[in-house]
Amino acid sequence: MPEPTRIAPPAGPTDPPPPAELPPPVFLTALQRGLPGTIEKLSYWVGDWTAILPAARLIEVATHLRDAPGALFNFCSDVTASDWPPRAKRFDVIYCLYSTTLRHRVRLKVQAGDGEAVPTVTGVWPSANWLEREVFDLFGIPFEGHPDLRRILMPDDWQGHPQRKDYPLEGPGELLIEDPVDWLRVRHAREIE
Amino acid sequence: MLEAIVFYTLAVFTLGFGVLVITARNTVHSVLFLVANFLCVAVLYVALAAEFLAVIQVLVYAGGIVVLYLFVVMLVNLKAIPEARVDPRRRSRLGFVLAAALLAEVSAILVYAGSRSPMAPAPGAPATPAPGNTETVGWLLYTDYLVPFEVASVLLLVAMIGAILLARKQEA
Amino acid sequence: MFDTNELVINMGPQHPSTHGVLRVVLRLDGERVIEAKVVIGYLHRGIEKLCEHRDWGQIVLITDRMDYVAAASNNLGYCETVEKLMSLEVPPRAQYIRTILAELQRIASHCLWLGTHAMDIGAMTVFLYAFRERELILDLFEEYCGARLTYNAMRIGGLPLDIPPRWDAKVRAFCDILDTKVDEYEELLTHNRIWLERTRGVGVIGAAEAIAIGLSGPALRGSAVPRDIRKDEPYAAYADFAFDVPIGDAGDTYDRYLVRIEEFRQSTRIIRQALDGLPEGPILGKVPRLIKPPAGETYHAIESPKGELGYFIVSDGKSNVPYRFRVRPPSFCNLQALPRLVKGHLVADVVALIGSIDIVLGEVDR
Amino acid sequence: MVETYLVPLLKIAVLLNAVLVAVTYMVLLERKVIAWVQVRLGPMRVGPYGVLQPIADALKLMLKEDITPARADRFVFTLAPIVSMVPALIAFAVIPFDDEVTLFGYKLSLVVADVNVGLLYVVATTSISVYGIILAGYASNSKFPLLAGLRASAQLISYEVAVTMMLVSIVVTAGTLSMVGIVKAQLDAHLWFVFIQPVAFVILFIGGLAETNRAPFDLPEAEQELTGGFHTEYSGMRFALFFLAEYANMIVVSAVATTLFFGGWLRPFPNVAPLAFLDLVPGWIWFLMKTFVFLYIFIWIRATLPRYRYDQLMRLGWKVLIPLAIANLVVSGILKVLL
Repeated sequence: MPEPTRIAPPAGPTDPPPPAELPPPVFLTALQRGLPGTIEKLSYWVGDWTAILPAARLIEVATHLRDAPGALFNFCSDVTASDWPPRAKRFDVIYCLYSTTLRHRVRLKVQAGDGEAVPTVTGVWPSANWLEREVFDLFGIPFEGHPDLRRILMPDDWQGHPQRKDYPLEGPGELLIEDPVDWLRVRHAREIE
Repeated sequence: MLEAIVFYTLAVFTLGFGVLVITARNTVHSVLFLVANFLCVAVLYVALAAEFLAVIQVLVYAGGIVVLYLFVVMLVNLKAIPEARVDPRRRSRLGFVLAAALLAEVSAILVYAGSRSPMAPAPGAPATPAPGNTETVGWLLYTDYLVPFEVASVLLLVAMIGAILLARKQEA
Repeated sequence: MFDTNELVINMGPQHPSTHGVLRVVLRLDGERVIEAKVVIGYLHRGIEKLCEHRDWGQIVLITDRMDYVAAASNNLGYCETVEKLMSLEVPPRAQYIRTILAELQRIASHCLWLGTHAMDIGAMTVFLYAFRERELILDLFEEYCGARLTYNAMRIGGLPLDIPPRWDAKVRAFCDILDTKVDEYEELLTHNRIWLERTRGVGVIGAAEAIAIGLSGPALRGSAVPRDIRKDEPYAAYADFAFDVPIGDAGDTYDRYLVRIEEFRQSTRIIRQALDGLPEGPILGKVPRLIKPPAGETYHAIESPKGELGYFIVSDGKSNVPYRFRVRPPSFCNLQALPRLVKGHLVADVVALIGSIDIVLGEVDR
Repeated sequence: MVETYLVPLLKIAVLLNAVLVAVTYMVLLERKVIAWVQVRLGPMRVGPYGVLQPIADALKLMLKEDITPARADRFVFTLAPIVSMVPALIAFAVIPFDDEVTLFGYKLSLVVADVNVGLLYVVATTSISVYGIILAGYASNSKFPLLAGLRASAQLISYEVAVTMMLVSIVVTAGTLSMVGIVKAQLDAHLWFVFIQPVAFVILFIGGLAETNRAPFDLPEAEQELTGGFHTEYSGMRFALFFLAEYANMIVVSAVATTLFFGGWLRPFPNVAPLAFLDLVPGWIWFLMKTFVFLYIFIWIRATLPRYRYDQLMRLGWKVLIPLAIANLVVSGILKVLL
């Protein structure tokens, strides 16, 4: 098994800016005009556009992108996150959007610190419901206003959030304890907690 | 001799199941004893050579009506334990009075019936009974007892319409 | 008069028609569903986490284990995403063979869907008929790569193997067989009165709502949304072929059925065109010995048999493993619509609807 | 003594054994026929072509652990399979397999009891058989069987109305309630009743499918919906009793349909003299052949059709079959008076 040869973990995504000669798509320029100051940074990489926003203005932007005539992003393909522990706001929450009428894609990205809530987009795209639950379950990012924020893949009483970078691949630990008595002790201690 | 043995055995079973119906604590068991009771009565009818009546007894009572009882019993409070509640009506003396009245009535009928000749044919029946008693029953039902028969059917119709109306109202 | 007792029943995780370890908690009034709650996660193996600890080449093999009835589609989606991240050129022959494999896989997956869906509604013969055809596909895959279920059939930049000799003729023969067999399935079901009564008007979902709730694939097309990634954002070699995207109009179980049935025919059409135009040449592009995509991230989606199968991969450009590996599983997102679909229907419709949205728990839970 | 007790007892013994063997082989037949429909082979391992499979199955079921769920109603739980099996068996008592035959000098009628209310008797026994299912559903103390039990009882009661109504039309046509009498009436009418009462036959057949819980009406045991239905919690021999009862009921329905509509033991065209050579085949063979055809159709339907939904089944019963049965009864009554 090749252990990752990572010595110093990367401090964050590269998010390369778009090349100067490439104009951003119409819906992004319209967004910049319609809701000025919402886009902190635009990024372009291998054909994908990403807009990085402050979490506070996410709902505004999402609603605009869903309804604006040139955007019409009515389909929320995916909601996911990535974890960059050295960074102060360690999480990126990523929304992959698609328009079934105009057939274009864009990604939104907001940053969140540990324990910091991100507003839910379930009001804009109901399909984000389970996807946000999954992010909550695996990363521990709470979504403010989510109608049903429970764990979805892991058991309800699970401790920790497995997709975080500081969570070991082998699991939380007690699974590796061979002596069942020790295992029970750990389990018991956890229940008292 | 044989007939007597059959009769008394059946009578014991019929009464025994009857008692079990009212003593059983579990409602479903009680309904089951009722079915057993009906089946015993049906066999009694067979012993009296009234096959038609016997089959109708099974078909209508055991196979139809009691299934509905069971249905209702199963649907309504499956979990409530009967002995947990004390029905205040159980303690009333009215029940004893009514039961005594019923007993008196039944005994009166028995005495009256015993005083008559047991073999007297029912008035209006054909002189020679048809093979099997189905035809006799049908004949009597549509001639002498036509009016009670029709009244009973109208009554059932009214009951049916009433039931449908009640159910409808709840739905609305 | 009677208090309407609500009954809560647990359908699954061990239930014959939840297609695996899905658990649906149904609140019933009589037999009518008042509310359904879907509980998943029984097959969660942490594939995303695992993939962040495996090097780029090894991940192909793990993707097999997600939608295990359409392993090649998973391989294709992953390889294309990494190729996009590395800006790799895939030779046309490999693209064509990938397309053939993906379409064969779509047929196999739809066979399994048709069989189990029909079985759930009580038509058990169709189940065995559909599995008979699926078996032929498994034979073809076995001949191509040696495996029958988890193929590990693709590599980043191309394919590990060229097609064996005379394999193309066998695929052609299979397409001819399948076309007649699809007619056979339709004879048994499409105009069958009971089938119509069981599927028409069951689980109706309109186009706007279907999009909002995140349906994709045949389930979305059944609601009259002409969205097929093969057409809209062509990948592999799909741009070279003529094929139609069937859509329904009512958005009920019957339309979803018809859409998938038509997809059988379109798939054979694509396979035939791909075989006709199969170019000569290498099957593996110019791939560096050590795969290490430059730092960056991308989302790439393909049309898997179940819907939009997307991969979101982040590379940090330094290590030999992906920094973040995310799958957008179509079954997971489609399953989300189940509580909405079953509401107000009867218990019998619940199984019909679980079949109708076509899920694989390996992919839902990962 | 011999006439009154021994002969009927012998008949009963022979019939019971024959029925039980037939039922076990019915299971094999079903598995085989469905397998062939589905391009499979079916059981092949036990004996040549799997003919000994029923014996292996029976052994397996008898030796299996008999589990009673912890919180079940033990008394009713034990009673339910018995209650479902017994009516299926006793219904055979009035089915005539042949006219009188002479055996060792005895004139022997091949019916256990030619009751003058035979037809009603059959209906009555089938109406009792619902208890097995409903009680199994109740006694298991489990939700799926309960749902199945309710489904089953509602289904049986609804379909029984149509079937009974239809049987009255037959009685009107034949002028008797005796099963033997009905067959003889067909001989006198020079026609099988299926040609006189085709609608009644269709209703009986559909109702029969529904009452025996067979596809496409097999809702109470719909495996895909209610796991195993009312017998989810049963195992071993008790489960086998339910299973056998279903098949015995199928045979009863087929036998009744044969008797009422297809001339029972009569050869085809019983009054056409040039076909007299058909009499070389004994009547009971004709009877069994006709019954077999029905059983085959039962299996064939199961292999072909999907399953109805509960509300659709009720709608079919109440809104289609019962009005049809009443109309049929009225028409046959009028015709009977006029002709």
